[in-house]
Amino acid sequence: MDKTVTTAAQAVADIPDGACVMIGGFGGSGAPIELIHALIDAGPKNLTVVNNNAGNGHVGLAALIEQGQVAKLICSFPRSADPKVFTELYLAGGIELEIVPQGTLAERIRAGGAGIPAFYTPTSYGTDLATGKPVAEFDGRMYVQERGLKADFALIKAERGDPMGNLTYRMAARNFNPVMATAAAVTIAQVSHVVAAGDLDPENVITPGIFVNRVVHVPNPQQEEILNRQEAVYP
Amino acid sequence: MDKTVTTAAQAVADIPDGACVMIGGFGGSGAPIELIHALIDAGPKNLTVVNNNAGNGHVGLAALIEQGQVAKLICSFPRSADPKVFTELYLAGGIELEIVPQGTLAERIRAGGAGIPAFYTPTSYGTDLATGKPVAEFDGRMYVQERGLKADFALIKAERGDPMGNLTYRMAARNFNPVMATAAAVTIAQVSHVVAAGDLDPENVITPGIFVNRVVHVPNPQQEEILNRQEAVYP
Amino acid sequence: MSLDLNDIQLSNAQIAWRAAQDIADGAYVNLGIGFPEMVAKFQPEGREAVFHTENGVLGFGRAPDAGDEDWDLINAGKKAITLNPGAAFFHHADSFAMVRGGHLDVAILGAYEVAQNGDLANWSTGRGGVPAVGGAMDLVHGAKRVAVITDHVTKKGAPKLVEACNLPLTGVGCVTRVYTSLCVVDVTGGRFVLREKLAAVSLEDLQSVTGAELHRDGDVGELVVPEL
Amino acid sequence: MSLDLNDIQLSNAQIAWRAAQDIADGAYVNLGIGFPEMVAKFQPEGREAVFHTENGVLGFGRAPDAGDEDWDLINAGKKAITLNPGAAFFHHADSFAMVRGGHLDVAILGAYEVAQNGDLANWSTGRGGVPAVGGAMDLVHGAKRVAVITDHVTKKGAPKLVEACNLPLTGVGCVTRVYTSLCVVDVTGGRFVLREKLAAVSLEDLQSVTGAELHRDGDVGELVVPEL
Repeated sequence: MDKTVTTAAQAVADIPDGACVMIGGFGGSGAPIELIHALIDAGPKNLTVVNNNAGNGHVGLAALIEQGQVAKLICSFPRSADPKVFTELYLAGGIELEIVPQGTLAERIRAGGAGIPAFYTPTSYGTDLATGKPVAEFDGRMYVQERGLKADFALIKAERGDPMGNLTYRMAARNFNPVMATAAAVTIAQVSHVVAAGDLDPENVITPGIFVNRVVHVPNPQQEEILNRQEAVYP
Repeated sequence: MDKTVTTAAQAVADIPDGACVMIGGFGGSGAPIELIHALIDAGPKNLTVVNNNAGNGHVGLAALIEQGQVAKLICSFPRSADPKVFTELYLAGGIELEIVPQGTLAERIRAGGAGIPAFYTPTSYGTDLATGKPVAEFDGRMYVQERGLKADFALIKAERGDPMGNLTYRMAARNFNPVMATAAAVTIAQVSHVVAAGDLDPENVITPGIFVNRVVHVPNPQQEEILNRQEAVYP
Repeated sequence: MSLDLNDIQLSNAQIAWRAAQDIADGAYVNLGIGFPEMVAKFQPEGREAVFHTENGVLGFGRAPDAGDEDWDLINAGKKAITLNPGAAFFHHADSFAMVRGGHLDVAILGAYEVAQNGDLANWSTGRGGVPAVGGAMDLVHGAKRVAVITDHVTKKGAPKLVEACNLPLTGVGCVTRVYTSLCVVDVTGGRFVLREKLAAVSLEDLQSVTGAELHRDGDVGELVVPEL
Repeated sequence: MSLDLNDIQLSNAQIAWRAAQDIADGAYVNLGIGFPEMVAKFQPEGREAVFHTENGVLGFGRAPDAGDEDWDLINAGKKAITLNPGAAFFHHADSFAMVRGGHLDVAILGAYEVAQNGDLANWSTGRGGVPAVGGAMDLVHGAKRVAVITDHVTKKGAPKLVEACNLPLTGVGCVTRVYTSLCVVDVTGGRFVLREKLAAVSLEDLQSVTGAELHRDGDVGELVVPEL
């Protein structure tokens, strides 16, 4: 079994217009910059993107939005040090935004990957973000019904991966990546190191290979935070 | 912070009559035999026990049942190589049984620990085990509503633990232990090795210490499978 | 009936062999406890399936030699196993996220009865005793393909392929293919469609030991398996 | 009003210090982005709290020195952090299982408004622009104790402790204690109960800058904090 793909370009080549794409990362940590840039090069339009944020500066997700490829964003916190790209497009009515509380976003993705179509959470009960959602009482407390979330593709960043798709992460760059890996029809992982099957301790595998379809070796991946301090722009 | 407790007896001493106790393990692997035996010695009655199985032979959970301490068992598969203790008591009407599909049991416990009071699953739809449960349709498919499950205490078995309660497991002995750790008001872990805080790689911690209240060092723990091959009986 | 099933029907090993031929290279597979576990033995040369067990292991291999068992390394049937390279451990909720979330390519299960609409009964004989369901109800609604391997009839000769299950259901409309000791049947559009049968059994005799109508959709292939 | 708040009210650091005194040894704590992060600096000697950040770290420590940042090791405010011994990483769903499941002992958050029934508004000024909620709505319904630290009034002098929130809610009935620049108030039984106040402010003056009635339940202590 060999899920490795030679280039990021090959890995994302079949993502079509209109696809729903989950993109890992929290701010810049764990953001698969090289896969996102390959997606910019590939050029599909009208994407729905699921990410915690809305990008920062002019690289990664912000650049994907700047290229006009994103029709809708599902996120919890579209603010950053430099959210100009998203903010201007949003205020001009050029992009749809679905705001989801961060824990609900994570749980919706986890539910999507786990075959749970809906669940109840106390989060957002009585707030504007619960508007239109079913509510129910359990044991004297009120809860909001939220739906599982799935995607056509997930672009994630991992630290080590083997050809079977088993993955480990690096520190807080783990964040949304493992849950998004479970919730997409096709999960594409960029990994800083490719190792042989058997080299990862089965005790320490965070994402088992069953959730991963393609593994791309991206040594020395770029970090959004550093790119933005350099005022980098993509493309 | 030091969550270590000197003996298994001390660790379980405050489990009262009528408590709901989750007990980790799948069959014998991951079963916290020493904690269960300490619970037998302590003697609380009318317990509700949550476990995947119903014990085997005359040690561990089977012995707890044999001592008449368990009023109700919530499990998926009360069969084993030697299920005599449970079977006889059940058929005599001496113990209540709630059968839950294994994945639903795991998810109910996970939900209980994650603040999810209820969720929908396709599992058991249209079967006797869905009787009396709400059903709902999502995207053209029918689902059963299941409730989160919490406990007063969880008795779990881990491989390594530090004084802050961070845990790792050993191979398939992991099974229900990490999810049960999240779902109890008081989680008590027996660990084969106690290590210093900082000795466990933060990348490889399976159960973060926030879920664990007490850590008991039980070197060379007994394995139910081996005890039963020796026809051991407790007490 | 002119047919003596005992003379011609496939052994369990042969049924398992036939089912194994339909497992694609790279497939993620869960095999039910007991008879279905035998399918793993018959993976075709050059194909590599990855086996999942509910208790939290992906990528396990053969049973260890007697005396080499580690009882922390078992499968859902509580039998000792070994690991293949690239294996991973995970907890029970993650394990059933794989199952329920549609990540397994195929689950192969045993059956008491299969109905022509795909209903499966394999967890309870409905006769009292101690009920026990395990992971069967999760597997039937999770795997992309749910296949059954079974003798064609019960030990008493009653059909196991039926119009509607009499026994308590494991799942509704979940089975898509049945490998029996006499034939291979697909469940499609609420009907049994015969795909392959042993040359030694006539269509009429096969129908006579089947509890629901066997439809045809194109040629019926010959069910050929090696001596095992 | 005779009171010039600027002359007497506590600095942010002093408010954070006071909140830190109520964090027990061994507590698991989440501090909201921005001002609440300051609470970590004032852990009393001999007490060890464990800090959680939504993006998947338990047991983080101080900020690294400039130049030593690793941008894979950040907190929910995207600031670089370090690890204390006994730290652990986990993914976002597990992180919010900790939050929502009631495993945190206390969350300390900022506020636009707090109502006397415990309603909190701290995520949206309701004035258009780009909405952004982050993890605030999860935290307010998860932690065992939800405390707010805030100036007593807005920059324009309007009360932040009110009968009912005017701004969009973050959570309903979730706040149990408020540390302001003038006092410490508990939210109990749908009322604000004054626990401590600065000696320099009279009850009357304090009430005059508070948007809901301040009740008393026993003695009102003096709010004493060090110079910081």
